Amino acid sequence: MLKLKNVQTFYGNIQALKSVTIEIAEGEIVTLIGANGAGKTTTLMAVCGVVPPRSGEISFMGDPITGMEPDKIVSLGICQVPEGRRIFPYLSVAENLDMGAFLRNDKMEIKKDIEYVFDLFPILAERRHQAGGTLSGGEQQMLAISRALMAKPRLLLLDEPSLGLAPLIIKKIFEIIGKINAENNTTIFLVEQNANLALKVAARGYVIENGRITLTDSSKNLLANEEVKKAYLGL
Amino acid sequence: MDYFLELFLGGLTRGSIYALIALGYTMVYGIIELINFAHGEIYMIGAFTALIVISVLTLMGMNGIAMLVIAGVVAVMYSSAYGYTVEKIAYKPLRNAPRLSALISAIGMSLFLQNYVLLAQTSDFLPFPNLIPDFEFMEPYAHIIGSTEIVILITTAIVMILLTILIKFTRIGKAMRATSQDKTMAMLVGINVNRVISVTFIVGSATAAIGGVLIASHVGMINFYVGFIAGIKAFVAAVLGGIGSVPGAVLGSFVLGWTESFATGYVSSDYEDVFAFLFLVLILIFRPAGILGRSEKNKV
Amino acid sequence: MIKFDEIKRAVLVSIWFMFLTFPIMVIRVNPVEHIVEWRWKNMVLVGIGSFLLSFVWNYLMKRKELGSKEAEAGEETIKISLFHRALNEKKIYLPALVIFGIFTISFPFIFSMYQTTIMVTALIYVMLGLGLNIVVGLAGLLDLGYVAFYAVGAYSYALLNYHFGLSFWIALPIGGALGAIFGILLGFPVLRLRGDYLAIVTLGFGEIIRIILENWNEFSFGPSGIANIPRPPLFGMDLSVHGSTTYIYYIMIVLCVFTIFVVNRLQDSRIGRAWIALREDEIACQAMGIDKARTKLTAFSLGATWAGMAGVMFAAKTTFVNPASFTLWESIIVLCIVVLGGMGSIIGVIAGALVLVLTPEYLRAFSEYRMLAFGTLLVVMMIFRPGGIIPNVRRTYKFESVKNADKS
Amino acid sequence: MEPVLKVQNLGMNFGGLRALDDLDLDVCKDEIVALIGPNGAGKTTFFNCITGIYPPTDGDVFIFARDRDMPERINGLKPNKVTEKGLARTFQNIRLFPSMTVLENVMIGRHCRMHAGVLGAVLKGRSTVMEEKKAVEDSYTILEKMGLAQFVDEFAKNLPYGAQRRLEIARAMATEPFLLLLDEPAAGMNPNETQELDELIKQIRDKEGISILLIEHDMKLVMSLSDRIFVVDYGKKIAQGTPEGKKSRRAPRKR
Repeated sequence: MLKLKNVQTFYGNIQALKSVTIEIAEGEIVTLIGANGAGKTTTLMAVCGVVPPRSGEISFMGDPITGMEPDKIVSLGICQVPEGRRIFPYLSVAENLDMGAFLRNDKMEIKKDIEYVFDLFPILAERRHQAGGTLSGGEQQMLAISRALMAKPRLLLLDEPSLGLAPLIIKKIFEIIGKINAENNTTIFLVEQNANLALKVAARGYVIENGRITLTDSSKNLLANEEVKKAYLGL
Repeated sequence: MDYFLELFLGGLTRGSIYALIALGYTMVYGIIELINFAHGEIYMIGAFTALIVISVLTLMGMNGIAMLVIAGVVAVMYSSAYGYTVEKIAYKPLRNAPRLSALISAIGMSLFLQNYVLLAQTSDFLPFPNLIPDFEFMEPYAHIIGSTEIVILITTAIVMILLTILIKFTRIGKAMRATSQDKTMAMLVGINVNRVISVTFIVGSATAAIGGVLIASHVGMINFYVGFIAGIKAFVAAVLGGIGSVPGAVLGSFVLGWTESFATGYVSSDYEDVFAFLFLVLILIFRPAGILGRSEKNKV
Repeated sequence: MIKFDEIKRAVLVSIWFMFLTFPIMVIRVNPVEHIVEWRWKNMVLVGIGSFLLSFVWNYLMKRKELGSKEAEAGEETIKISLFHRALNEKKIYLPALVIFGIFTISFPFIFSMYQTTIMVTALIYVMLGLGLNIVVGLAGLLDLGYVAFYAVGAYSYALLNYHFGLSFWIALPIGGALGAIFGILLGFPVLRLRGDYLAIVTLGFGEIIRIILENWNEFSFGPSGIANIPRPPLFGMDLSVHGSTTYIYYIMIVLCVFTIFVVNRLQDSRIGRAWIALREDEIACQAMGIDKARTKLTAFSLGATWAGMAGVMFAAKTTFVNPASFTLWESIIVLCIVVLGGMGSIIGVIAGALVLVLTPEYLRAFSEYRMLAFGTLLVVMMIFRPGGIIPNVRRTYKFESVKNADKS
Repeated sequence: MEPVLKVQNLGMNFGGLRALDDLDLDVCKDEIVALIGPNGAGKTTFFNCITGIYPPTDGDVFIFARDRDMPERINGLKPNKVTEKGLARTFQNIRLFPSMTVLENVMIGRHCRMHAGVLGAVLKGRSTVMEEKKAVEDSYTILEKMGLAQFVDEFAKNLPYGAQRRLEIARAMATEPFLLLLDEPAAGMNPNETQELDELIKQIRDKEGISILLIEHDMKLVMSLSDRIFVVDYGKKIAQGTPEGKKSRRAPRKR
């Protein structure tokens, strides 16, 4: 479904991604794990066209999307829940969800989807008129995921959904991630630092170090891998 | 009492015009955090274009309020086109540059446009005909407020309402609000940020042009430099209200208009600007982000 | 090879600009005499001009992109540092400095008095630029009312001389001190303000000073200003106009060297470090025990001191001051000098001052177009060379060099 | 045990919101104390109130500085004054000076212990030169202790993430504190780095004699490090105890 081939990106003078190759099939949950600053977020931003690659190719459903404008890429069905959630702070919860459906015109369907996400996260329904910036961290994460779902994505990119959240909330969010994948057959590309969690929910994983993919395998094998254990699982 | 009312309405009229220009500043600032120094020049070009259209139409034998409307429409069209072009040339290449670079570029653009009009037209003040007739029903109040002022107030009110609707309820308005809060996230929900920025410049320039035509017919003369002075004033108004906030710009403009009007009326016209600036400093000391500005709480 | 696409684009651009410039370039009106003049020739010129410029623009944009690509590949660092290395290489910079020094000293003897006068103006702007550089370049505070302190300096010499007959040499430090006091006066209320709010309040402050000077006739003699300000005396001798211009030129050279010396020292000091840290992160700075208010006020008042002294020099040079010399445009020009030259970079600011002051002077031949060209220059420079003429490469504290110095 | 910090009935209102409510806490000499609780419980606000970034609405903060036997009330002091008194902190989201070098970052920490003014800078007299030289040496010593000596001339922004976290601690230590406040020092670190941090923090306490108050989510680190633990939620203290006692009790409230 999504293919990255030898993707390289730069920020100013610094090369962030050095020849990254990733493949994701439809319906999968795939994770990308790595340390801070290894290039995880950049990989997602490259897919979404926010940080266009200097060289290499990205294709989605067989069509090249390298160098496309971000809004075009979103319209193809790729949606991202970025790191730090990035809720529109002065828009209400309902308006934030509305923004998620920015490219859609089917009012009836949108209504249904709002009901769906309120079903997933009842707390959001309670707070629908509250400004996004006033929500707690966990609620913002739920809102961010809901907002992305409002676009009816075929591929959902999640960037560190566990960041800065208490363990119980993390657990809940990961349950929902599994649910979204199972119920709608949404393909999920999950970027995480918390390798333990990520490898449990995903089927396959990539390990990125200093902008390079150093390892790729099934989650089971990665969890058993000595290097991974030492560096990312803390065992 | 009449004198007070006269000053009050005079301040309101002034404020309305400042508001029309300040809106452009504040909208642009809200979206790309740039003080668009060339905004005053856009307003001046609007006024000049209107004058040119009026002169041509007068030669062709047209007259009256219809001519003013045509001139206004053409002025709005051209100002928008200029605003759009200025953004594309002078600001878009600097989207990721330090903010001071963009500010200098804006100053350069302002200088360029002033001198462009100066060279292509003239440095002299040109008389601008007042085409708004004296309404008969206004006769009893003429000593307090004139017809031109009434037209200014009504036009401003209409523009404000339209703008509020645009920002609050339309698709592009929502996109504008989202973009101003988080540009990257706006991209990620599928908003074409470049288009939103262009539209913001176009809308801001259009309101400035309306202000340009109104003030020109109010004051009765224009030259290439009027944009700079009015621009500074409007900018002060926008900051006073809290730059980036649309209602703030309107409120700030009225406050500025009244301050000037009353200072001129009761103290001395020489120090009109001193009062305006002192008032600005005072307000900013107590509310560092302006009257309606969001005080950015720096997250620690 | 020019591609078809590019031609199409250029044609569209040229049509757009013909439309855009139509009313203002083609029609000239004279509402007084009811004459309308049609200048179709201009339209043709705009069309051809924008058609050609579109290619130049595209070419430059492409090069800019390529340039940043190269930079990312690490090649730019070599290019940039070539100049800066030259600065560090004694073999190169010492002779250059000597030649430059001889040139500066002999300048009044080689060139005419007119040239010397222009150079004095340029040097005053060098001083202003270096002073504002402390505020904007080092401390990162955007000040749009810098001209106020310049005016304070100029008027303090003019008034002190008029009322008390104070001489230039006494007025010079007093002008600087008054500038500093006004810097603190302005600094206090605006300490809490950030970025553009600071810019607009300083702008307002500048305007307030100017308007007061214009209207308070009893104090400042209003718009007509104060004339017959004496030039600086040299051991009681009365110099000819020519002689005193040369003399002022040398005073300016000395003052500029002094300014450079001080700014240079400040940059590498405890306070200079605090300014840079304050520019990067105010909250972290305070948490590290830096007094934000004091550090900012120091920057403001030091910057203002130099403006005050430059003001005294200005009054002494022109022998006449009036409010019209201290408009907002002066502040903007000084700011442009700092940014165009290269923020924080001393050589850059000097280069910026020379370019911005001398270019319009020598462009007088095309006097009508010079401001147009000036505006264009600002835009083009910012787009294609945003770091300024000589971008600042901050001298960082190199630990090893300190260590080695210890041993030797 | 003699206390170095005593906080009594601390309260903080933001508009109508009660972010901190009647909070008591104390840190003793040579102690490592942890403050835990869910997101939004008010932990960082607590830090901000103590270090002067927000003046607390009510309550008292007392410090017991090394060279004074009387407690000293520090509510509402400016952050820089608090730092001068001997409290230094780090931030949840790293706040280094990115385009200054590692050495310069630490030297900024030395700032409040130095005296050179404008005149000193311009004249560059003997005392200024000596002071400057000493600051460089002191800063380098701290960098060595923190294992950052190899980065000394690098720009802070080019450091690996874990090293940036350590540099922030180094910078705070340069202010010569008697109490170090660490806001989620292990956030974003991998298990290896967290392990190193654990040892480092213990070293700072043992070798430098600096007491430590930290906010942390990583329970493993908290358990291993702290002598005492305070649990807050909704701005209130809901429990306090020692790690062993903590373990048997239930985890903090879920949301």
